[in-house]
Amino acid sequence: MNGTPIWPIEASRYAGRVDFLFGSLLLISVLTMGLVVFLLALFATKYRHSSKAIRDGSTIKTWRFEVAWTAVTLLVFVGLAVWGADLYLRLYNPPSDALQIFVVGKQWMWKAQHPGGQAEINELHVPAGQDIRLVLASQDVIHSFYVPALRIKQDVVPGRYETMWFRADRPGRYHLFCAEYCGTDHAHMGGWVTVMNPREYADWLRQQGGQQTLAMQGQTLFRRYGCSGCHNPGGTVRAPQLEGVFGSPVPLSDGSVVIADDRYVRDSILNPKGQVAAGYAPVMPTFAGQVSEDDLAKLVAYIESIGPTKAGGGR
Amino acid sequence: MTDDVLTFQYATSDQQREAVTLGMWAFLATEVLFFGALIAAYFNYRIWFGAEFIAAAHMTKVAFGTVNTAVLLTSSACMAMAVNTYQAGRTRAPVLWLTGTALLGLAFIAIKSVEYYLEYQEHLVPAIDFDVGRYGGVAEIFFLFYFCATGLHALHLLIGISLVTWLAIRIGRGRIDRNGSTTRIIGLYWHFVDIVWIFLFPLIYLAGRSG
Amino acid sequence: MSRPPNESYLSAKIGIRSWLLTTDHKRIALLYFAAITGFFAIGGFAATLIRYELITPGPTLGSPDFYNRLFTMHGVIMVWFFLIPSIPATMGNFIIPLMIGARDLAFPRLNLLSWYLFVIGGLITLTALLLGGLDTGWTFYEPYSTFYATGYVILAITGIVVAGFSSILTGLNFIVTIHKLRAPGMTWYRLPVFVWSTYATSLILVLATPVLAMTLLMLIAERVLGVGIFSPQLGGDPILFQHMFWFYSHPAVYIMILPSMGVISEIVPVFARKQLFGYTFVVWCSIAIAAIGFLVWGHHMFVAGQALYASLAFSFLSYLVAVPSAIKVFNWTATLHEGWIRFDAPMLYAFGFIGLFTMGGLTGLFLAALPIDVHVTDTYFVVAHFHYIMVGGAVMGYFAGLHYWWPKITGRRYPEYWARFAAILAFFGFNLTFFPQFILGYLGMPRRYQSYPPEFQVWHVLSSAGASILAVGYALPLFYFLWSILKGERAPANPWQATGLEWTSRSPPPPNNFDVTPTVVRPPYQYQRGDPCPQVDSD
Amino acid sequence: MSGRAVLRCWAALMGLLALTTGLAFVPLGAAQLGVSLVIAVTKALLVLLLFMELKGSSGLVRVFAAAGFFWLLIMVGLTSADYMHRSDHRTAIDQIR
Repeated sequence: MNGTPIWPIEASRYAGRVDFLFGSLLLISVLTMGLVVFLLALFATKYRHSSKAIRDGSTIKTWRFEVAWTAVTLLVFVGLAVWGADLYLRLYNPPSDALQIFVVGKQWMWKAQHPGGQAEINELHVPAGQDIRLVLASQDVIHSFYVPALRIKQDVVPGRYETMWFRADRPGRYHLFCAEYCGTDHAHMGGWVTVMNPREYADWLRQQGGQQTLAMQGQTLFRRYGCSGCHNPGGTVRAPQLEGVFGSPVPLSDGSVVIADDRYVRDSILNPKGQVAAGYAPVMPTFAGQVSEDDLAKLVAYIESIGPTKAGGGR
Repeated sequence: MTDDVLTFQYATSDQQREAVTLGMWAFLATEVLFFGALIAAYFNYRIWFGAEFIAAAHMTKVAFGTVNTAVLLTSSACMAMAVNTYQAGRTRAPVLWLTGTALLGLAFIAIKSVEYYLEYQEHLVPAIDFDVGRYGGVAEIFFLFYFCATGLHALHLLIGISLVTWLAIRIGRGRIDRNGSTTRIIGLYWHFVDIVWIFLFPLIYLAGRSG
Repeated sequence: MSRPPNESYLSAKIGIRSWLLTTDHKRIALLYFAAITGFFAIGGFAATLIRYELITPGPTLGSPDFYNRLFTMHGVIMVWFFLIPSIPATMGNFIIPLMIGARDLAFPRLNLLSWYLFVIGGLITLTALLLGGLDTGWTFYEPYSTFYATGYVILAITGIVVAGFSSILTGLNFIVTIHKLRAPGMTWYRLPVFVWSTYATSLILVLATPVLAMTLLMLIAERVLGVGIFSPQLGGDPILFQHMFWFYSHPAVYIMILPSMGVISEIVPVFARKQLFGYTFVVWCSIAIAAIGFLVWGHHMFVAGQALYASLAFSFLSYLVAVPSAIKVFNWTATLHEGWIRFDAPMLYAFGFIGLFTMGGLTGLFLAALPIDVHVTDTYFVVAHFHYIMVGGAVMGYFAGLHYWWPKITGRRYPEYWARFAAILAFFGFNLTFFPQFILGYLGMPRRYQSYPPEFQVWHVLSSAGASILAVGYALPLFYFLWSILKGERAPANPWQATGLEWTSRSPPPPNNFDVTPTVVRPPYQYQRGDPCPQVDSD
Repeated sequence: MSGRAVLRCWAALMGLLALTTGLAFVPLGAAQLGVSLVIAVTKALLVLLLFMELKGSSGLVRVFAAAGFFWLLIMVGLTSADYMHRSDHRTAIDQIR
């Protein structure tokens, strides 16, 4: 990390594509800027007050030339915009079998929880060459998970899950920053993302100690918070059974249908009256303020683990 | 409002009257956007929350709202009559119509305060003692919007009432220049406050009535 | 009227009351000059402290909290109390009535009320800053600014809302004046471009500022009542605050740049002794910028959690808004063709403006491309982009206009060579300050960071060095303008051989601007082989 | 505007008020908001054109009157573009499988 870098490191193929787009935009902008500066300098010297240049108005500049020039520059830049939008859509289509890591941002630190139960502060160890899907939550204000080497950033808005995915290809240690102003130690809320080849990653997981997986911790919480009291068969209150629900469509009492994803599970825990399942009374009490973001991540992991078993889900 | 003796920067009195009218309409455009920001927030939350937001709107008192709208529309009609009769050269008639407008405005404020008091008893006033457990967080947001919008509207109405009363007194004493634009300007302001209520009424009271 | 022949608006009435209760648009412009120079000094001082702090990776000046309050002060003062009122309130107030041949604005007393609102708002925010300031950043993002920030947020925001009403009333005053008080013969296509761009700016002032006032009032209500309309405690949506804040704040950056474009469109034809190329294009581009400027605010929120569909729509619209600016740059350059160019100080500032504004505009196109914005938003790339537009564009335009109309406002000449030296110094100081920040931005250095990874230090040191040069470049005019008021030689009515109406009356102009209301006979910027033919036939 | 015109306009406004309150209790489902807004816009137009004498005034004044409402539409329109398509609650975890 010594010396003064001019260009950021490319830790993933996506980063390379963004740099390629940035390079072409830079080239076209330098050409346009060059044209403007050249014309300014040319006219400034040729037609300065004391010069004897011919000024007979022979080269009349019609507005057609102006419209043509503007249209060309607009088309070029809109072409770049469409190319950019295509790259951007890629960010919004998370592959299905990505390794899912829950990241919670709270004032001035990041806490990551791996599916195997390992947790780390201001650090994130990920295997190289594999799709990683981060489920981000904030416990207080808006933060922003930013890894310059991967060219990705996602604001984490408190009150809902934000998802983000990437595939780091080059092993190494890259900066992690918080990019949205969040208070006094906003500058210290960062750390390192360590990309390791899969073998080293497996060793690192074992070194962290194999406590219970996230799903198992979620199961213990499922009982401790009393969810099993209603949601298990033979419960005291008529409540929807949660087996096989995760990821499939759920009809709601107001007639609409929603996919039971991590956001829906989280909202149902914190704001149960928001979207009641069809055929059930809105009697579930709100757990807002009692369940912390870390426990929420475990409960969601548990409900996902009892969801329909995905073909080849390498969980 | 300037008494319309010709101030030095205007060449003719028509030029001055048009300038004052344009100035007033530009000011009303800023007021439309001032209230509009609140209404835009309402719309977006209504799209985003959907059913829960409408359920909260169910708890408003539609009877009070309808009566209040009728009162305000009538006061607008009185104001229009006042402006017409004044421009027709009469003096007693506009004063009577203006007092009618002011009284109807006060009636609106009275009905509104009764409604606020009832809502206070039902613990619907956010930040004081809103019963979040019973109604839920989204209902508190709806009522926060309700009190901000109707409170701001009531404040504008109070300003309108004082302007109308001041105008009625001045016309009674014959101190208003006959072909000036003071009366017309106050009329425009009053009608604008009425239009704000015309839009607030369906958004607040009629949402989710049909169950 | 029995008045001494060469009596000017300065000597007409004497004494403090004549200034504090004046309704003369020229005196109110000078009152605004005084207030704005004060705020520019405060904001500039905060900027030098920030640049001094960032020389070393670790904390230098104090705790991170102090740094957070510093950049918030820099942002709030510069945006609301210098850039937004800078040209419309000072030169707009002074020159518009002169340019359209009117005796004063449509509502003179409203104009004085605007100044008082501006000063009261400024003092309220200043007391908040002196008592301890606030650490929310000038964007007051939810829920930090309502439930977590510890500074004087409510006091500062009240000051901004009060100053907001001042800009609404100023905009309203200009719109009615330009519609109703034009001299006979002054049709819309004979209006100078500065009048058109101030008209476009007033449209934005009138239509955008009320939304800011309401948004900030809701923020105050939240913080006072402790109940969140936007905050997630009750299920609200912090992104709705961002929508309503940027609905004002993006058009606000066009409030800052449009008047400068008007000033440059005035200066380039005068010093090139040639008609402005494509007058109708330039004029309607100002109105287009004001209109399309309202459709693009979403490009501030690409990573904020906005819907994918909205981000795509805002990205495309942001490319459309760049077209009118590109047309304007093309027309300024084309005006120079076959001209008789003189390089006085205003023209040097104009050249600086065109160069720096083009760079600012082009980097804006980078930020409108979605994946690049995902990488560089909230980094120093964005900081460099908006400083190129605001400092390279708006402040350069402000100084250009200041030098151009100085003889008309004060009746004195400024020292020409000192002014040219200051212009060139400011240009190079500016580039050395902000170009390294583009490189820092793409490297991933986030903004609002007091301490940063050591490998970024070289670029920060370069930037801070540039900032010291820029500070000297901006301090110089303060001195030689003061010198010019006291000892500068007298300036004639039309020192630059320009064609506008304001150059037909004396400098400094009489209290009623014109002894007899002029009748306009031809459009502005008419030159025959370099000799001006003014809009009014001198009988 | 003569006294009779004011009376007729007042009667129309009262009629529209009764209509909109009445319709609110009729279960129209999704169109509920649309219908109440259309009636509100007609009432506002009545007040604008007749009581505020926009009908008789110059084009410029009408443009000024329309500008405020048009900009409000821009704001509501573009912000709702975000809220209508923000699929918080309906994101399928495997949208594109």
